Amino acid sequence: MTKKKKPVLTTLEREGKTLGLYMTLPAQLLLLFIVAFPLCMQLYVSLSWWGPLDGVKWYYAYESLNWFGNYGEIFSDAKFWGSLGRTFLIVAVVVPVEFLLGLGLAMLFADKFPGKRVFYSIMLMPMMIVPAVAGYMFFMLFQSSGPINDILSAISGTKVDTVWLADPDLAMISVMIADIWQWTPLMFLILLAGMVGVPEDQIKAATLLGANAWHRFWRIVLPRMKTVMIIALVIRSVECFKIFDILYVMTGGGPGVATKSISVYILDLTFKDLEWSYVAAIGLFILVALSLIAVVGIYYMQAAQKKAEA
Amino acid sequence: MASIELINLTKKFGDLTAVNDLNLVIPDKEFVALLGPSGCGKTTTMNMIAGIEMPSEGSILFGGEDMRTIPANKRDVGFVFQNYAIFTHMTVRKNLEFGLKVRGVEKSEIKRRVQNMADLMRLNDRLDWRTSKLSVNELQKVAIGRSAVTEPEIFLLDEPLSNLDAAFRAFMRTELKHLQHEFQQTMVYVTHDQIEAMSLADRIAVLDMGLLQQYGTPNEVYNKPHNTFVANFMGSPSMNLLPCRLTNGGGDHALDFGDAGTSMIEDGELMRRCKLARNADVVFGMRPEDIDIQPREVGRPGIDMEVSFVEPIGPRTVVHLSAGSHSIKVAKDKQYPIELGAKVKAEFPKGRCHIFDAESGNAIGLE
Amino acid sequence: MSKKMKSQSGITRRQALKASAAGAAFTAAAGIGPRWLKSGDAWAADLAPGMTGGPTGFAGAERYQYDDTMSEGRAVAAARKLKAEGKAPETLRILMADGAIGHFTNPWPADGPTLQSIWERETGIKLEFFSVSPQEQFSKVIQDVTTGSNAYDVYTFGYAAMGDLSEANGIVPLGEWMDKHGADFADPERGMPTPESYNMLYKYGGEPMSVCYDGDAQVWVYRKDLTEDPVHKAAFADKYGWEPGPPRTWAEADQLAEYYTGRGTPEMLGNGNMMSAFWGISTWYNRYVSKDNPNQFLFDDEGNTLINTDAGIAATEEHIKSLDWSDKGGLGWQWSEYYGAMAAGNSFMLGTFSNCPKFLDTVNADGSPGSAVTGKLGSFLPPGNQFGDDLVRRSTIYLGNNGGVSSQSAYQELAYLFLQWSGSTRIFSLLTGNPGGFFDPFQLANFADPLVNQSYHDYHVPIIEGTVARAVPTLAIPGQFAMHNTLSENLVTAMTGGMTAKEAMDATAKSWKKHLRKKGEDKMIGLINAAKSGWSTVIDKA
Amino acid sequence: MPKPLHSYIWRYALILIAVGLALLPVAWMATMAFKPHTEWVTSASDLHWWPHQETWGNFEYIFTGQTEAVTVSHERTAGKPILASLVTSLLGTLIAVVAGTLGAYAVSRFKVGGNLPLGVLQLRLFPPLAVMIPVMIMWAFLGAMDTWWGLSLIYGIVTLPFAFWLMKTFFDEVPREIEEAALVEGCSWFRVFWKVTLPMVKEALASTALFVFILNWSDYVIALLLTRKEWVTIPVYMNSLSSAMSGQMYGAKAALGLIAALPPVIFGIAIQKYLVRGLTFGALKQ
Repeated sequence: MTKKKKPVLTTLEREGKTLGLYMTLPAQLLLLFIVAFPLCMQLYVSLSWWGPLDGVKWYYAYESLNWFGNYGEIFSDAKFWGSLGRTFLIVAVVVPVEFLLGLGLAMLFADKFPGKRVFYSIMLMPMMIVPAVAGYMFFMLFQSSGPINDILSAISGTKVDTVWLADPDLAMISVMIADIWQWTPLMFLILLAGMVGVPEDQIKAATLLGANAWHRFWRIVLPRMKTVMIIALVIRSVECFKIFDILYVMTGGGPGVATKSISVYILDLTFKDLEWSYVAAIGLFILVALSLIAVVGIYYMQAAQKKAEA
Repeated sequence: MASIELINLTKKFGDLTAVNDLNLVIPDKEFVALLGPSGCGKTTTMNMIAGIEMPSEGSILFGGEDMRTIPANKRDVGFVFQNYAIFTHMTVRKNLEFGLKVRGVEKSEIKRRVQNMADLMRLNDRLDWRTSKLSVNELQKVAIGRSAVTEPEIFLLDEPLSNLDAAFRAFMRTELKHLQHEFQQTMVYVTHDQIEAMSLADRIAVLDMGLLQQYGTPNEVYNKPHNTFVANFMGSPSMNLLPCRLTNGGGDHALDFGDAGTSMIEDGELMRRCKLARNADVVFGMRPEDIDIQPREVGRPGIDMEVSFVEPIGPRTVVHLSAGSHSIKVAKDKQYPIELGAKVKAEFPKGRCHIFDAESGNAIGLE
Repeated sequence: MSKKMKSQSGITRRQALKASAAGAAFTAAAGIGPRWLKSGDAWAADLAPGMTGGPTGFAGAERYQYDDTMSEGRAVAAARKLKAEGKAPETLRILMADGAIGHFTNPWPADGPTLQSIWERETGIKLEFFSVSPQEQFSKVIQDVTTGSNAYDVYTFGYAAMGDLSEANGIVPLGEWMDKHGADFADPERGMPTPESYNMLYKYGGEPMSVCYDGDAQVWVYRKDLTEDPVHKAAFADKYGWEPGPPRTWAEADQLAEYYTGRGTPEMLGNGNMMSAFWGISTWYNRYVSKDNPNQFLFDDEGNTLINTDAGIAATEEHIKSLDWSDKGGLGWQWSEYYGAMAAGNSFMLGTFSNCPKFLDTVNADGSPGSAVTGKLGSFLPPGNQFGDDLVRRSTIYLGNNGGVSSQSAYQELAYLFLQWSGSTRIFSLLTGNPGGFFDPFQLANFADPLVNQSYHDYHVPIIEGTVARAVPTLAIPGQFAMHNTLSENLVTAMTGGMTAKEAMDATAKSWKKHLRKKGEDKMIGLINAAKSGWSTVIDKA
Repeated sequence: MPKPLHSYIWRYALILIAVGLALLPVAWMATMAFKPHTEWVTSASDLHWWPHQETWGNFEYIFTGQTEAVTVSHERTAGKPILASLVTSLLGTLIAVVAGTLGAYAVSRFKVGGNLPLGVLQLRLFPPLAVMIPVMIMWAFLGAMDTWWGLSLIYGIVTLPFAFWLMKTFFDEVPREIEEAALVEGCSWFRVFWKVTLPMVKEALASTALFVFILNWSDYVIALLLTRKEWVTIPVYMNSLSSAMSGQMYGAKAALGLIAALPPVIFGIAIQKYLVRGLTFGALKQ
C-alpha cells in the first residue's frame, strides 16, 4: 500500500486533519504543560551552581552562573557513572531473564489445559503488588534467618545462612530476583498475547510438514512474535532503567554503593547532597542521551520495516 | 505401501460424537474422497489420519502399521488446509523449502526439488515474493506445492478448492489428478461438493452425522445409493424421493402415492427382491434424468402430473411436476419443449427405480 | 493500677517496671476513647497555688505547672498577648515525624491531659500536626523551603540539619526571642547538662537556630545478667585478666564482644552495635572521637581532615574488626532490627539511642516479661581511650529532633513561643516521659523527673545524663547529609571488603575537602571551628 | 494438537513451580498481615510462615491508628490514603487514557500532531526523580501541592506515553476499509471514531487502562513529593508504618499491601478475557 501524494486534499481529508488537530490537543497541552516550564527551569538552573543551601529562590540562579560547569562535572563524577553502570547491569541481566522466563511461561500457557484461567490469574499477581510492599516482603524473605534460606536449607539438607542483603554481590542478585519476580508477569502477558496470536493452522501445517516442536517454535512462532518481543523488551528496558521503589526499600542502594541505581543516586543528590543544579544537569543529560538512543532506534526500526516491505 | 485403514475409528468431543465407529480401507495409491455436509465428521477423520487429533477409540493403520504412537510430524503425510495456512512471514520459496528443511534435506537437493515443484505449479516467477502479495489462486498452488514437495506417500486435502473461483477450480481439479498420477500418492480428499468428489475420486466415502453412509466408486455411490441420504446427497438436482406405499394390487406390484394416484411397477427384478416389504411404507426414488415425460393415457407405469415450473439451467432444463402433495423434478435437454400447466404423465422406466425403507431410509433389495 | 502510677518517689525498680508497662497498656486502651478535655477554665482551679498554667488532673501534676516567671509561663503569656493583638493564627502548623506526635496527643500519665489540650486551652491557638515518616522528614522540610509553599509554621529536623536549613534561609534565628521571653534551655540547674551540649544542640554558627526536642546520645546497654553469671565471670577473668562488667575502654569493650560471641542460649553475638549504612556511622563516630584527648576532631583548625590520619584509620580498622562479633546480615538492617536482636537476646551489648531500655526492658500487663531481656539489662558510660591518667569517654549525638521556625511563616514569634513552651524543662519532662513518642530526655530536669525515671528506668537515667555530658556532635555544617552519606558508603564498602580502611578514609577525606571547597572553604572552616564549642570537655580519671 | 500424557505432567510440574514462585512473596505478605508484632522482627532469627498467634491487630492498627499490642498510636489511618490512591489513580488513568486515545487516533489516522509521538516517548524515558525539582516548584506555585487534582494531573501526564503508544499501535491495525465504508455512508469522522473504531478497540482500551492504572497505583516517588497530608497515597502512607517502639511495622505494611493489591486484582479479573488479546499491540498483522 503505497501512499500517493496528492496536491489537493479532499474535503474529507481536510475535515480529518482539522478534527485530528483538535483530538491531539489534550495530549499536546499536557505535554506542553509539563515540558514548557520545567524544561526551561531545568536548563536554566543546570547552568548555575544553585541549590537550596544558597538560600535564594531558583530564579536567582544567575548569581552563581557557571555555564557548563555541571555538565563538565558529570564526566568526572565516578559515582554517577558507577550508578549508571549498575543500572545498565541490572537492565542487562533482569530484562533478558524476565524475557526468557516470560517466553517459557507463555509457551506453557499457549494452548488450552484444565485450570489455565486460574493459573494465569495467579501468574499475574506479582504485577499487582505495589512495588514498595514487594520490597518490604523481599527484605524479610532475604534475611539470613529468613524463609528463602529456610527453603534452601530444606532443599540442600544443610543449614544455609547466606547473608543476602549485606553482601555486595548477593544484594545485587537479591534486588534482581525481586525485580524479576515482579515484572516477569508483564513479559509473560505480552509474549503470551503474541504467541496466541500466531494462527493455529500455520502451526498445524508446520507440524504436518514434519516440523518438531523446536522447528515450529523457532521457524514459525518466533518470527511472527518479533514485533511483540521488541515491544516487550523496550517497555521493560525503559521501565527497568528507572528501577527505584523495590530496590530502595530492600537495600537503600547498599551495602555501600553496591546496588545504587541511577534513580537512587539522583534521590541522594536531591535530598542528601542538595545539589539541585547538578541534578538538573544530570536530568537533561539523561534525557538527551536516551532520546538519542530512542531516535536512532526508531529510525532503525522504520528502516527495517521499509526494507521488509520492499 | 501406504494404504490407510481406519478400524472402529471413533472421536468424541464431550457429548458430541464427531466420528462414530468408522471402518474404511483406503488402498495404496488410490484417490478417496470423504464426502458429506459440514459437520459430518469428515474433517475430524482427516485430522485423525494426519495425527492432529487423537481418536477416542479405534485405530489407524498406514500400510498395516498402527499410527497410534506416531506424532503428526512423523507421519509423513501431506496436508492442504482449506485456508491454506501459508506461512505469511515467509516468501514463497521459504514456504516451499520448509518441509524439506525441517527434514534436514541437503541444500542442493532442496533447491532442485523446490525448482521442480515451482515449475510444476507454475510458480517460477513468484518464488521470491512475499506471500501477502499473492492471489488466492496462487496461495492455493503454494499450499499444494509446499506439501507435495516433500513427496509424502499420503496426501490429505481439506476442501482445498472451496475458496477458488469456478474456472480455476476446474483447472485445479485436473492439476490434482495430474499430481496424483505423477507422485503416485494415496490421496484423501475432503469435500462437500459431490461433483468434485465424483470427478476426482477413485472411491467416495459418504459420511453423515459421524457415520459412514456408503463407501464405493463414484459409479456405485451414484447409481446404487445405500440409503436416502446418499441418494439425496449425490447428484444435482438430487434424486426424487417420494414417500409411498408398496401394495400388491391384483397380484401385481404397485406404488400407492396417495392423492397422486397409483403406479404399477414394471421392474420385476427389483420387486422380486422387495417381496418381503410388500404392503409396507417405502420411499420411492428416481433420479431426475431417468424420468420420462409422456402424454397421459399411455399405458406405461407412472403417475399423472402437471407441469408446475420450468427451470432452464444452461445445459439442461429442469421440469418441476406436481400431483397432489407430491412434486418431482425431471432433468431434460436444454430447450426442452414443454409448457407450464401441461398435463403429462411421469413415467418410471424399468431398471431405474430405487426403493428405500420409509423408516430406516435404507435401500431395499440391493444386492 | 493508676493508683500505683501516682506514687511519686522512692519507687523500686520493680515497681517502676510494672508501672511503666501498665501505663503503656493503659495508654493504648484510653486512646481509643474520647480525648481528655475540660471545658472553660475549670482546669485553672486545679492548679497549684500561684501557678498560672500547666497540666492538671493527676497526682504530681504540680511538678509541671508554671507561673509567669517560668519559661513555659512566659511563653503562654506572650502567646496570649500575640493572639489578643491579632498576631496569631487560628491554627499553628507543625511538621513532625510519625511516632513523635504522640508526645502531644497521647494523654500522659494515663489520667492526665494531652500536651496539645494544655496548649490549646491556655492560648486558644489550635495545633495541627503534619506527620511525616522520619526518613522523609528532611526532604519535606527542604521541599517546603525551596518551593516556597509555606505549608508549616514549625519544622522539626535532626539537629545536624540546622546548618543546612540556616544556609537555605529556611529557619530564622531564635536568639532574640529566647532572650526576650526568658527560655530556660541553658539553665544550669534544669537545662542542658553542660554549656557544650547546649551549644551543640541549639546553636549553629554561634547563634541559636532551633530548640532541641530529642537528646539522642548513643547510650550503651548490656546484658548485666551474663556478666554476673559466675561461670562466665570466671571464664572471662581467666582469659582476659579482669572481671567482666561495664568496659572503660574500647579495648575492653572489644574483649567483651569477643568473649560473648557464640555464648548463651540462643547463641549471641558480642557486638550488637549498629553497623549498617547510615545507622552505623554513630558506632564509628563513638570509636573515633575518643581517639585523642580531649577530642579527636574531624577537622583541624585549618580545615584539614583528620579522619585519614593514623587515628582515623585505626578507628576504622577496629570498627571493621568488630564486625567479626556482629550479625553478618546486619549491614542491611535499620536501627529497629538491632533493637530486635537485643530484645531477642541475640546481642550482648548495644550503644544506641537512649530509649532502648524503655522499649526492651518491659513487663506485660499480665506481669510476664515483655522481651527476652526484661530485667536483664544494665547500662554504662561510653567506653573510651586512656591517655595517661585521663580516660576520654565519648558518645555522639546522632540524628535527634529539633524544632525550628519557618522563615515563610507569618507567625514566626508565635511559632517560637510554641517551641519555647514545649521545649522548656517542665513541659519537656512531661513530654519525654510520655511513651507515646520517641523524643528522649537530655535536660537536667528530665533526669530528675520521676515519670521519666519510670519510663527510662532508674538504672539507665543517670547513665543517659552522664552520656549526654560526654557527647560530641557529628558534622553539623551545611551539606552534612552528603558528607555523612559518603562516609557511610565508604565505611560499608570497606566492611564488605571493597576497600581497605585507609582507602575508605582517604576517599571520604577527599570528598569532604572537595565539598568544603565547593561551599567556600573559609566560611566552612569557620563554621566547623565554631561547632567545636559543642564538643564535650568532660574527662574522666583513669 | 494432541499431546502425550507425559508432556502434560511436565507442563503441570513447571506451571506449579512458576505459580509457587509467583505466590511465595504474596503468601508471605498474606500471612504476615496476620502476624503480631513479635513475629516479624527480622533480627530475632525466628521468621516463620504461619502466624503462631493469628491477629487482626494489623488491620485494626492501620484503620484505627491503634491496636492492643502497640503502645504508640498512629496519627494517620489508612482510610484517607486508600481513598486518595483510588481517586488520583483513577482520575490519572482517565486523563491519560482519554488524551492518549484521542491523540493516538489523530496521529494514526490523520498524520497530524508533529512531534507528539516522540515527545510523549521522551516523557517516559527518563527517571521521574530527575525532573521532580521543577515540577515540585511549579506545583507549589500553582497551588497544586497536596490536592487531588494536582496529583491526578501529574499521574495523567506521566502515564500518557503508555496510553498513547499502546493505543496508537492498535489504531494502526484497524482496517481503513471499515472506516471508509462508514464515511461513505455519510458519517462524520468523529462519529466514525466514536461509533465504529472505538468499539473495535475496546479490548485494547480496557487492557491499556488496567496497565496505566497499575502504574499510577504503584507510584511512590511522585506522591511523596507532591502531597503533604490530605492526599497522601497508600505507598507514601505505608512508609509511615514504623514506630520507635517496633521499628518497621511489617505486619501493618503487609496488611495494607494486601488491601492495596485488591483494586488492581479486581480490575484485572474483570477484564481478564480482554487482557491477552488486548495486549498484542496490534503486532500480529496476518
